[in-house]
Amino acid sequence: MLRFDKVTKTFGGNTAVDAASFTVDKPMMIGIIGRSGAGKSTLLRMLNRLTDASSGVISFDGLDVTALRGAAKRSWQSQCAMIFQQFNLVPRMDVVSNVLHGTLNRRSTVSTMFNLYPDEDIHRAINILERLGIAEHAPKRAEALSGGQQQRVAIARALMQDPRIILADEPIASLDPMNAQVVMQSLRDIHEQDGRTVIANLHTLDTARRYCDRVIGMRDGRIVFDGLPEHLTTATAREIYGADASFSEATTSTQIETTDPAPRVLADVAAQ
Amino acid sequence: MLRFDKVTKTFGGNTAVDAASFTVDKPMMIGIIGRSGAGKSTLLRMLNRLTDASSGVISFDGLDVTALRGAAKRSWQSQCAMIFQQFNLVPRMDVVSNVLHGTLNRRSTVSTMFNLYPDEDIHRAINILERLGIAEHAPKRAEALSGGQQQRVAIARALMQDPRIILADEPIASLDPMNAQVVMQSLRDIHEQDGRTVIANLHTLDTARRYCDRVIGMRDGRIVFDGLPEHLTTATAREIYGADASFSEATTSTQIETTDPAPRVLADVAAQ
Amino acid sequence: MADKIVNVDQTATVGDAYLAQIKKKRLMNFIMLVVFLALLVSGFYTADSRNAGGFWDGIGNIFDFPAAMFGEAIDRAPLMPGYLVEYFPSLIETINIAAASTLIGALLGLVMSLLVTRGFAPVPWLVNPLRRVLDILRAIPEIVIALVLIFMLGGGPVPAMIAIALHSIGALGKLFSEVNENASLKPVEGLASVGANWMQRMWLGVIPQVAPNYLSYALLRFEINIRASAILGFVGAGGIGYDLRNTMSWGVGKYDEAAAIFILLFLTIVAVDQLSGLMRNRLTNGAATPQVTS
Amino acid sequence: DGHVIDEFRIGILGGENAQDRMNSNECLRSTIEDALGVPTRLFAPADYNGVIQGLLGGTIDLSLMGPSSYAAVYVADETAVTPILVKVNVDGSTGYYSVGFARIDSGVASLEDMQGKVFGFGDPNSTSGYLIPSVEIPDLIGASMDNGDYFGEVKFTGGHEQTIVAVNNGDVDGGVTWTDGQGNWEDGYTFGALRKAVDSGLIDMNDIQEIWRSKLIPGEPVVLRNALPDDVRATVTEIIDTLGETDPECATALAGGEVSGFDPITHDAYTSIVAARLAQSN
Amino acid sequence: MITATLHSATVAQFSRKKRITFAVPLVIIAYFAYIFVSFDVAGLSERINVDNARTLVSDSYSYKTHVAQDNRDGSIAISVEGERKGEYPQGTGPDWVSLGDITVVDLGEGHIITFGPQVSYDIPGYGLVTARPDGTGVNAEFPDGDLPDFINASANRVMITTDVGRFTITRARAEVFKYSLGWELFFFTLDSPYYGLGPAELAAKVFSGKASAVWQEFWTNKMWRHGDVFWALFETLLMAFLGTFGAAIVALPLAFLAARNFNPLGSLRFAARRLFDFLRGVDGLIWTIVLSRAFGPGPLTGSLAILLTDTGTFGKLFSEALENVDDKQIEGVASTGAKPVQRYRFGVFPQMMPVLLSQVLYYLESNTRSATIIGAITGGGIGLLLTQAIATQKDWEEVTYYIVLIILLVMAMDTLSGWLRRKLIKGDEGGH
Ligand SMILES: Nc1ncnc2c1ncn2[C@@H]1O[C@H](COP(=O)(O)OP(=O)(O)OP(=O)(O)O)[C@@H](O)[C@H]1O
Ligand SMILES: Nc1ncnc2c1ncn2[C@@H]1O[C@H](COP(=O)(O)OP(=O)(O)OP(=O)(O)O)[C@@H](O)[C@H]1O
Ligand SMILES: [Mg+2]
Ligand SMILES: [Mg+2]
Ligand SMILES: O=P([O-])([O-])[O-]
Repeated sequence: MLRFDKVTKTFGGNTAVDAASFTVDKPMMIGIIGRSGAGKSTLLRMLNRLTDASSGVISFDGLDVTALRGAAKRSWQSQCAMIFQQFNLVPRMDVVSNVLHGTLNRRSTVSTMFNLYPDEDIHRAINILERLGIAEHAPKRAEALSGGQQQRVAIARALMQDPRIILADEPIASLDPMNAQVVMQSLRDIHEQDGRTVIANLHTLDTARRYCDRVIGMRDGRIVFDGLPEHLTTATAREIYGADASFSEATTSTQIETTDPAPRVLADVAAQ
Repeated sequence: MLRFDKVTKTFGGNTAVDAASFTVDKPMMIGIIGRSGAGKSTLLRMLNRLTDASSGVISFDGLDVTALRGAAKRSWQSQCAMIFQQFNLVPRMDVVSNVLHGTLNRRSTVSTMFNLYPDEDIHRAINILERLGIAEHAPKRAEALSGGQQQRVAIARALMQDPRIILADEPIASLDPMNAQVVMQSLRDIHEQDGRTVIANLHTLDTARRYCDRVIGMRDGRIVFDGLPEHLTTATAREIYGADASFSEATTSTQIETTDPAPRVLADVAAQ
Repeated sequence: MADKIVNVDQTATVGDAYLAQIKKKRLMNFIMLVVFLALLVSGFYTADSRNAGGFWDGIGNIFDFPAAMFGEAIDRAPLMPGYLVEYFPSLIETINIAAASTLIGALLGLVMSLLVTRGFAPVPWLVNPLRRVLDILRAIPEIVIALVLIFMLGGGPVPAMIAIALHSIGALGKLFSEVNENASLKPVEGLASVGANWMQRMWLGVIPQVAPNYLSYALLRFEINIRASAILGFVGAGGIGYDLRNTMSWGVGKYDEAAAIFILLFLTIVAVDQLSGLMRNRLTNGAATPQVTS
Repeated sequence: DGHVIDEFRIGILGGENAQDRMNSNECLRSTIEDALGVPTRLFAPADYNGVIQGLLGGTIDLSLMGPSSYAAVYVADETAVTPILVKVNVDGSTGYYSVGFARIDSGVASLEDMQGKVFGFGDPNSTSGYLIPSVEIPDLIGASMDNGDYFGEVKFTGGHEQTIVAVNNGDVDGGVTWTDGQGNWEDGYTFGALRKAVDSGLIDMNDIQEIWRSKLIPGEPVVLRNALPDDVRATVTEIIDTLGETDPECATALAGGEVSGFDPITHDAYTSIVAARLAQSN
Repeated sequence: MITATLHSATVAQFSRKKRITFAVPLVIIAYFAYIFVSFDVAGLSERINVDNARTLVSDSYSYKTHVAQDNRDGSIAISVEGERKGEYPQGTGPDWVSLGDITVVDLGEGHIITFGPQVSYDIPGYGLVTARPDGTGVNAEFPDGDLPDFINASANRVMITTDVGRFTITRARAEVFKYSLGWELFFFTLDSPYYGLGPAELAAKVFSGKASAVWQEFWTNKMWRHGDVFWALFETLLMAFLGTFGAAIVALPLAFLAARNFNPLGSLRFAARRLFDFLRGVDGLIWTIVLSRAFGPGPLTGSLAILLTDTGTFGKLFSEALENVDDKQIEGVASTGAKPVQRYRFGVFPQMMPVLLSQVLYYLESNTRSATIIGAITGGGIGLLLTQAIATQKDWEEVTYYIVLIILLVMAMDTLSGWLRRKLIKGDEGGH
């Protein structure tokens, strides 16, 4: 279905993504982990064609995504929705308008200029918002919403595109734990109910373990791990993050059940 | 030594701190925990007199702190140093100047406005920075430092005040795990080596357990727990935080060693 | 998530309500646009009818004056350098008026701004009265104060300087207080927690934060004040504006001098503009330039 | 010239409030409006130059102006306007004087005493406030009017009123303004800028003295734009020519003081003024 | 770093800082000293005219009534501010003047002036001054002793200035000024049927169907000319409105030409920017003069002058705003496959709108002030009335009236523009 073949991206002398190759055969939820600068964002952006690959081929159902130009490229972008860490909504426009931006590729330029969307699109947008639990905020400006709500608007915009793939670039990095949970659950639901492929860059291992079917680990632009979450051992994780053994993150854990966390986390992972 | 007697603070109709009473007899390190809005910050701010109590008395060595005005109040503030979550340094000024601000109360207004600090103060400031391991950043602007370094500058400023008490309002909430560890260790060292009382608001139980001699738990403005860290059971913690059993914070934990964290944390606690 | 349980009717209601709302808003926006355009057009015709010459009659003669002026200047081009030297001292006076009044305005504006910013003000009940004072200082055109002062003090640079300075206090006081409002209270609180007094809190906690913005606004004010000081010269307050007015109103026969003065003034304004623009860009480090008000 | 006009515009100058000027010239406006049958409007530009530019640009059709201002228009464009009538004083004479004056307590009693002192002109386009003194005084003192040559400093105050206040305040040591030279000194004469200042209580003539007086200056002309149709020119000329008889009050208002009326005049009366003006130009 | 070096380096750094902290105030003080000398501020104390200041202040809230006798025919004229439009009808006058064969003026506090062939002034605490004006002089007689400061006498003229008023006599006329509080004749002039009516009586007239007549009398008040003043204010506002919005409309398309991210053609961008610099640099003052040749005096000339200057200003500001647009929003829209025009519409336009509006509205207020000044230079609006009133240097109460109106107008524009900014920028939830 989706294939990355030796995809490389260099910025000047700096190689952001280094001959990344992997294949996705069936819809699944994939988490990409790696520390800052590892090339996670660049990887997703190349898939959505916000950034052009320097070399290598990305193909989807036989279509060479990297070669698309003009209208064909935009049409591909509309099938490959992107969710950003900073939401990238139009903050001064209302929530429904932001969601309706998901239809821009399909509608005529002139009618959208004047904000003339078909009524059925508006109803569909509101249904999607309902599904994500934020329909009551429909008439508000995007900037008036909390981070978690804004991210759900961004997801709604993505769903409005009716995409084949949803890409999410650190979708919960700007969110507090409670909202993070809601957003990740929404993405998981979309994958499970609609059967869409979801690829998410994540900065926390726990999240990847809990929600993803497959985890890809990147370090310095290269893919250094690709497998089931269960196979992500402490040693592997340390390698991905380049952390040394002296460092304990337990110091700042926000966990309540410090006395018995391990079984629960394992149970979460098992539940998937 | 330090005594809170039915100290209450109301903001409009909202009671932030509700008849809080406790006594501290000898220098110790105290952690205050509680969820957001519990009144932790307000409690500390009343002690430093950044906020005025609505009723009740705070006394220190027989001095009624709540009744102080003008110069006497500022003089008390200089003996009761405060460390903030957001560091509250002057970001555009260099590190040494920020540390020297700890002497403002002792020096004349005009001389401080013209940067006329005695040389011995400058030497002492550098010694304190040395002790906290950030002397090499002395000439840099505060804003050029990492969060953990900035927080240590704030601690240095507090030490420069040569205070009787050090208050720290969520000193590690803005820090990454690595820096959090350094900062908490610095506070602990100050308590142990100089014998000063340290009171810290903390948002993580682990930290309180690991570093404090005594833990005070607050909920909705009232003190609901006051005792040794060892006595802080999961049930008590749940009560303080008002968390229900379904919500697991593990979702967003940044911990690496998920497979075997418990023994290590317990070992940490035991080490104290 | 409890709110995920969808009630179909409710969804329909939300949708219809939203549709009704945006339609109403679109109508309102349309009406506002029409009203605005009507005001603009009728305003133009009113102005046209109250003017001595009409717009369409005059538009063809728009270059008559510049042609007359620069024609004479070109005819007597060799005299130009002499004029430039002759009027240079007046230019310096104009720049001095602007610089001195900007400095006074900035220093007093700074004090005022600290007094009128809630959170910084040492005397809270003075905040509102002082704000009104700033409003009034800002509202009086410089020319009014200058003319009145000329009556009392006679012509010369001092009335202009006082007039521009007063206006600058009002303008900068307000801008500075807006900057203050965006300043972080954290350093101030940090200093309060060590027992610092008001002066120390302001000087060490606020000024370092806001100084670049202050400076940027003060530079902008300097640009504006150069123009203001040239205009005041026009009504008798010294500087290059005075010479410009006398030569320009003499007309044919002294247009060459007028052109020389005009060139001096224009070059100065552009130079100060560019310089202060550069400095402001450096100060705000690529951030959006502050909004310009005069 | 057969074209018709759709509006007639009068430009007015003088030492009064813009509003007062509008008011005193209202009678002229309505008379002309009735006679021409087109809307007639009054404009009060801020200074002499405003009227000069208006006449040159064709946005003002008629004005009563100083001889030097007329010369300014003439020098810029000989074909723009023609002087048609001149103001006639009550005693039948035409013309007025430029008068130099100073405060008695300043110790200045004559032009010689002004050496090294500050001298004040009015508006650069004023005949009595600049042109005539700048021609006649250098002949008397045998030096130029440049700063520091004979006078310590020479400056323009902006207008007759400002000159009087500047002298009274001591901002300048001596200044020049206009007067008809008739009547008593202590009243500020019967007609002129000094009289206005005395009447409004601005100065006390006991405090000041005359230090110089010019030769007679040709009277102020009423000028009319040449591009106007001949019938319009004829009608307007006729109205003002007979104003002294038909509406003496209006004639007084237009002239800004007691006059007996207006008499025809031609450009020839102003050739000396034009010459003086050219001499003062670069 | 070795600790000792660190210590000495820091001490050195602090003494450097100390020097800078002292240098800045010193430079400022030095500059002011230079200004003090070059502007001759010291000489100011000699030049300042306290009398003028006093006249100005007292005139701004009081008025004077002139009582004048023509010494040749003995006729008496009484008028407010000595102006014809403020004249009392023959045979009438304020109650402190008793008209008759011999007119007596009571200035209060015992100051009595008697007119007639012999004019006398009884000054309490000094004595009686008499004068018999004829062709030879005023023939004044004073009590024994030196003349006090408040009397300025010569053979042909005597002036006496006291706290209650001012008395002048020359061969031709004798005149008394009496100062009273208030803006006299502000509502109706003496010849108006409504002069002197109380609020209750006026209200009665208004309700008995005379409302428009009363309004007409007030509106055309010859002394204060409220109608004309209103039109002048309106013209000033009109100049600001037309100039500001006209400039915004002209500048917007030009700004795209000058923005780096919207116009890749460097030469065109350069040309647009220099055009803006030129328009701004020439300044409204000069544009006014240039345009007044083509358009003559009036509000249109002023509007066009503001329009030209502000096209330069807005062009610069708008193009800077265009260069500062946030790419995140554009990227968000782009990631859905939006076409380039749609990217501008949804990624750029909503960001620009508030910036543009806010800048334009800021200028609306500032241009109200500019319009006042421009009016003073070319002729039009309240600025002209004001400068002319100041130039005559006597109508200070009118000057005060105009200044108050200008301040109120500018403050109203400030409030209005602030209100519009909040309403339009924060309030339009849809951003449509
Ligand atoms: N537009 C660009 N121009 C130049 N270098 C870039 C650009 N975008 C990314 N890079 C560089 O490419 C490398 C990979 O960046 P990328 O943003 O993909 O990392 P990331 O894994 O998403 O990190 P983060 O967790 O910080 O978002 C980094 O070294 C970055 O500096
Ligand atoms: N200045 C204030 N004005 C009004 N209400 C306030 C103010 N400061 C605090 N409160 C209220 O008082 C209550 C306690 O606040 P406080 O900041 O002490 O809580 P906290 O335990 O420190 O929470 P957090 O973890 O969020 O810092 C909250 O409900 C808060 O909204
Ligand atoms: Mg990234
Ligand atoms: Mg808190
Ligand atoms: O030209 P004047 O009327 O001012 O002599």
